[in-house]
Amino acid sequence: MTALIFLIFAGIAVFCGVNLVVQTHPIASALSLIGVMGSLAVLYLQLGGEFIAAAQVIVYAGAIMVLFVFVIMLLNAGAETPTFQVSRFVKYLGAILLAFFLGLISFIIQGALPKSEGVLFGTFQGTALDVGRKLFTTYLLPFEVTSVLILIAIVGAIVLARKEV
Amino acid sequence: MVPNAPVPLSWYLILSAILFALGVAGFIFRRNIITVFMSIELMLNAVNLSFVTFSYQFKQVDGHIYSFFVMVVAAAEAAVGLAIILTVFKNRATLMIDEVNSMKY
Amino acid sequence: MNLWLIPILPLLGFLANGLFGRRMPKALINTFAVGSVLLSFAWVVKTLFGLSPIESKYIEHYFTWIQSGMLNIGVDFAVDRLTAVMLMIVTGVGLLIHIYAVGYMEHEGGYYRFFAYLNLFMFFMLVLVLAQNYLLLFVGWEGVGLCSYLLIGFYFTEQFATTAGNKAFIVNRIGDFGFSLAVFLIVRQFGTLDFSKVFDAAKGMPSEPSIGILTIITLLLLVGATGKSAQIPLYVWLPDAMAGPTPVSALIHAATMVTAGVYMTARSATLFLKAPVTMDTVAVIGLATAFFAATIGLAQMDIKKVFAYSTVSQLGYMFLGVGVGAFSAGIWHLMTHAFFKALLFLGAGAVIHGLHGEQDLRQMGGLFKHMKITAITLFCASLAISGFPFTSGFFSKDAILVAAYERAPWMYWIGVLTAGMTAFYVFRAWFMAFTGEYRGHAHPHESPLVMTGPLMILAILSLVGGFINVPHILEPMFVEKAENQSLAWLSAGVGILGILLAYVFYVAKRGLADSFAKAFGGLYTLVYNKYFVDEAYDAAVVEPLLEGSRTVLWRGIDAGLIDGTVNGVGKRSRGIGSILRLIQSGNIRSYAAWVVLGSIVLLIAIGFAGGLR
Amino acid sequence: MNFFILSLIKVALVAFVLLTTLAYLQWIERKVIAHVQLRVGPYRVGPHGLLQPLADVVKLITKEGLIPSHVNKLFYLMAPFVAVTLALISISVIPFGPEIKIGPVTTWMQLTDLRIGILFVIAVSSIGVYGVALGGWASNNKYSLLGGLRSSAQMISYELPLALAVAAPLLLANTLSFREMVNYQSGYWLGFIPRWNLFPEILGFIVFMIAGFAETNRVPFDLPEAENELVAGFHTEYSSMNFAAFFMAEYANMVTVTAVATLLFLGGWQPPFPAPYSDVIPILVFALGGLVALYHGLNPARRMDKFTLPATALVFLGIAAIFGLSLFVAPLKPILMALFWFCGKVLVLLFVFIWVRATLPRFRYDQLMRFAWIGLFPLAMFNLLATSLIVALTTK
Repeated sequence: MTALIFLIFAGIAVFCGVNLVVQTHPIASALSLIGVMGSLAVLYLQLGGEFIAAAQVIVYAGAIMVLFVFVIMLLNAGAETPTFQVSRFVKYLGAILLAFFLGLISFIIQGALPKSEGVLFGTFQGTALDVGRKLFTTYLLPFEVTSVLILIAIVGAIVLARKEV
Repeated sequence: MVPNAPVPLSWYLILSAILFALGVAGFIFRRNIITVFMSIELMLNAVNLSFVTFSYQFKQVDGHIYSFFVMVVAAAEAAVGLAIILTVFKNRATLMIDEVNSMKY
Repeated sequence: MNLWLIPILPLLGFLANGLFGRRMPKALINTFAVGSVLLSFAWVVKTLFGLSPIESKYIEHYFTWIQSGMLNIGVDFAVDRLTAVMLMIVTGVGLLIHIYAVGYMEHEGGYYRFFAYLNLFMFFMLVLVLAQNYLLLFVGWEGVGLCSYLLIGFYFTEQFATTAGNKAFIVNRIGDFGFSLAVFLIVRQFGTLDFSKVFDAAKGMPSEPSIGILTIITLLLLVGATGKSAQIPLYVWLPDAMAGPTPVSALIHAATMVTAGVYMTARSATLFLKAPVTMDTVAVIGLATAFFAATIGLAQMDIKKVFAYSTVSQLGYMFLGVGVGAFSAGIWHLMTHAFFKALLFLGAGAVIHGLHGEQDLRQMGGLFKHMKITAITLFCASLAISGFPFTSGFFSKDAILVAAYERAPWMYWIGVLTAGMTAFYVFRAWFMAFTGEYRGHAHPHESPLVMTGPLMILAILSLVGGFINVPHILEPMFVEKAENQSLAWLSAGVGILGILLAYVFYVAKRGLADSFAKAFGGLYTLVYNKYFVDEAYDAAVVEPLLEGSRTVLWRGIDAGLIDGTVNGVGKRSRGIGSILRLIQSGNIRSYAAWVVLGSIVLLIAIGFAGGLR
Repeated sequence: MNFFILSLIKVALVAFVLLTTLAYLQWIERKVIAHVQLRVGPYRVGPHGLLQPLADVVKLITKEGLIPSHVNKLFYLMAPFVAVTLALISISVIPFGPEIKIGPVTTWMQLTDLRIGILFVIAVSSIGVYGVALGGWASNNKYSLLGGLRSSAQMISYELPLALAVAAPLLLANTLSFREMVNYQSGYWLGFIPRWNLFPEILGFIVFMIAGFAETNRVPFDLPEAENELVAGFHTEYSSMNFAAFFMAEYANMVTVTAVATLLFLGGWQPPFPAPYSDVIPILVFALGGLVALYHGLNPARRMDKFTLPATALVFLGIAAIFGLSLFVAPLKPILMALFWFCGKVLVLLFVFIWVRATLPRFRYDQLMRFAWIGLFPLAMFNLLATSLIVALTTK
């Protein structure tokens, strides 16, 4: 069951990833990115990351990507016109090269990782309780620092995007 | 591969590598600033996946916390990045990276 | 018995004059300067009488100066018979010279400065004499070197004075270098510098037939001594030191400082006895210096130069004495020499004072009727130095010559010949200055009592000094040599022969000296120009040093190497910078490509470095 | 009865009930607004307009769905689809009743229970924005673009106070799943006051409701599809089925919000009074309803009332009888009781939604945004701080 779900959503993720790179219109690539995030959320659930899956959906898909969609809508950016026409041959060559490269990487990773046991849904549950407890004990300082970071980002964004009065 | 058999951990990492490679490709080959920005977000997502995978391997929640912080940072980065893109658009009326090259030597 | 009072008094004198001298009237400066030396002399007398039969060494420890690891050097003074003799000489003669200087420096500039330096010198000399370990002795040693430099260069407005000062200081430094190496070796060998500890340990060691550790130490000590006491290789500074005022020459370059080398050798007698090789070298150097300096003295025209070379020669005698093992004889001669040489210099000073700065013998003559007291006192000194029977010189010089004969007969004969020459050049100077008619054009006048007083006292001392039987006093420390009357009279005879010759040359047949000079033309000019030793040193050492530092060090290394590298780095980085600048193409995608390329290279590097498991 | 079949049955049951309620919600809303405005509302199609929703559905389906040419076709069609699916997904997590036994099978009156149920609902609602945003952008005209932007901006801004308001009861119940949340709210203080989160979290409840209005673009905040200013907001270009989809999405969102509100604050299916007394109330309510209908039926105001009103009275009395009967039939009682209380609370809250739509005027856009960031957000933050302070002090 887990493998089936993994295959489905990994396929979706890869498809959306390729779509993001290939699509000319930014809104299309934005939505394909949301597709990637959604499928990753499911994979997180499989890997036992409940809280992270929810956070991924809420924060990433729900907030950051909305920002992107907003900016794309506001700027009404048209489709990208490919300036240099890459010959068909180069495209295929590129694809083959990419495939080979990915094969190499997967071989290396396969070799590198110890023959660990497979992933079964439910064997490890990183519940919100554990994440919360650890977040506010061992990782309290990074938590506070990131909150300051966000504050800075907010102020920065406002100052940058404000219309000159 | 009986659908119910456990999925070897390395597959998740391979997926993460593939997504990361796609992100890098987008980052290099696309000309629209927003698309470049989005491929960076894709790379960050790939990293998050490997974080969660490793947290599963070590049965600890630290991986989740790291990916949580990655998300937070990505949010901050997105906010400021998009603000910059807006200002660039306001001043240069273009989103094509190549036209924004006044920082020449 | 707080011995520390002896050196501290002159130091207080120095501080008083040095700090407030400018605003003090001459009288007050005198009281401070002479007073402090007088009190010091009185305190020496009191302590010596207090200790009276100084059988063993009386040591006083004040504080620990250096405490590092096993080395423990304390500031402690000691008095034994040898120190007693030296103290008497230094403070006694010093006092007389101070009194004389009051008169001599009457109308010279920088009055307070002169007396401040003089007092400082007294302080350092006393520290040197009283020291109970080599390091404290070395402090005194350096101090006197400094003061001699300051006093030689007293007339610092004159070029020749300052160069003479530099020369003295540098040559002394060379000697001091040898001395400090010796001190280091002593520390390495004995682990301490304290005299009593070192000598006890040395007694236990076997005497070294050939070159051993002790021989090396003593040789290095000898180098220090030759530097300080102006022996053969390092004597060149003493004749030039005459550039300083005469009391300085008298005190420092006759009576006290130059004898420091001899005193140090005597003090470390136990070390020297263990190293026969060094003893021979000391003797040979002493004898060579004596003979060599005497020959130069014959042809000098400047009165102070004559006496300077005579000092070098007499010091040679002392080293000969020490070298052949007659330490007490050497010290004896040191004492008597202090008396008559100080007298000679002070007399010369009186003459120069009278002629208002004229030092050339050819401009003098017939001064007897103008300066009777100076003439007579100088006559006594001349008798003493040439070893006239029953004068102080006679006893001490013959003691050395007798000991030399025991060691090696040929030494005795050269010594006697030198004694003859000494007698000749001293009386030559006396006759040229005081007999015949006055050749100069200043009108000479007798010096005031404050100057002639010390002259008279010294004259008495140089005549009677011989009867203070120093070898008998130093008997417990050094074995006493047997007396040999026949040899003594033989050398006295040669001395008298020298005097007669001088009389014949310069009084009876006045022209004879010049004709002789012409006869031995080449030899005469050689001797007159001091065998061109100074010129040789210049050529051999000074010039190459200066030239080397100018071309090699300054141009070669400093300009070429260091500046070169510094500027080179600057140019190189600018070059690299201009290349790197090209990367900033402004094209974000090229940046992205560089970023990716960099990370890939990094990954590969980590892969290989870390090694994929 | 393996897991699949059981969940399929449950899904079918819930889907049917939900879709019919969505349709009749439309009817209830029009009748209530009408009666508030002293008019009659739909009564022609079927008795008292009961068949009106059916008529609307038929109309929308049969109408020709024209797709304007200047529209970005793919996203134009995708937008309503996204809006509806996301609105309906969150119903799967909502529990209607406790564990029940029907014959051999014991199951929960709930499709599934996620340990992060509440987070799931929030996540789905946060993605709901895309339906509206894409709809506005895809129809490619100024008004719909502006409408789309404004409504998505509004939904994002109100999502924050909503999340904070939801966080408050979480602190009390210390759990993220609805089931445990409802169990936490069982029991009674002093015998008769129910332990609902409502009482300690009254402020949280108010903020949640207001944010709920905004989240579903309901009246005070329904500027984007306000007819007079922006024509129809983001769904101006949409016709027939797509338009119906957006409408259905809106009502589904409303149901979801009210259901979550009841679960978090009003104790889900927990009766307000202890067991023996609370069992009587459903019977009384339906009996009373039936008698009122009977009384009006006897002296009818309108011609048809003679027949319709007695019929409704008969239905109501029948239900009352069923409730009475269930008291004695053991397995049936928990189901009916739970359903009655849960649906009762949801209907009450829906009535509030509709009631507010009928009475309150519309916010201007800048007032709306300022109210969110300056009014609601600080209030929610304060409420959260207060709750966490109390929780920190009380628990050891």
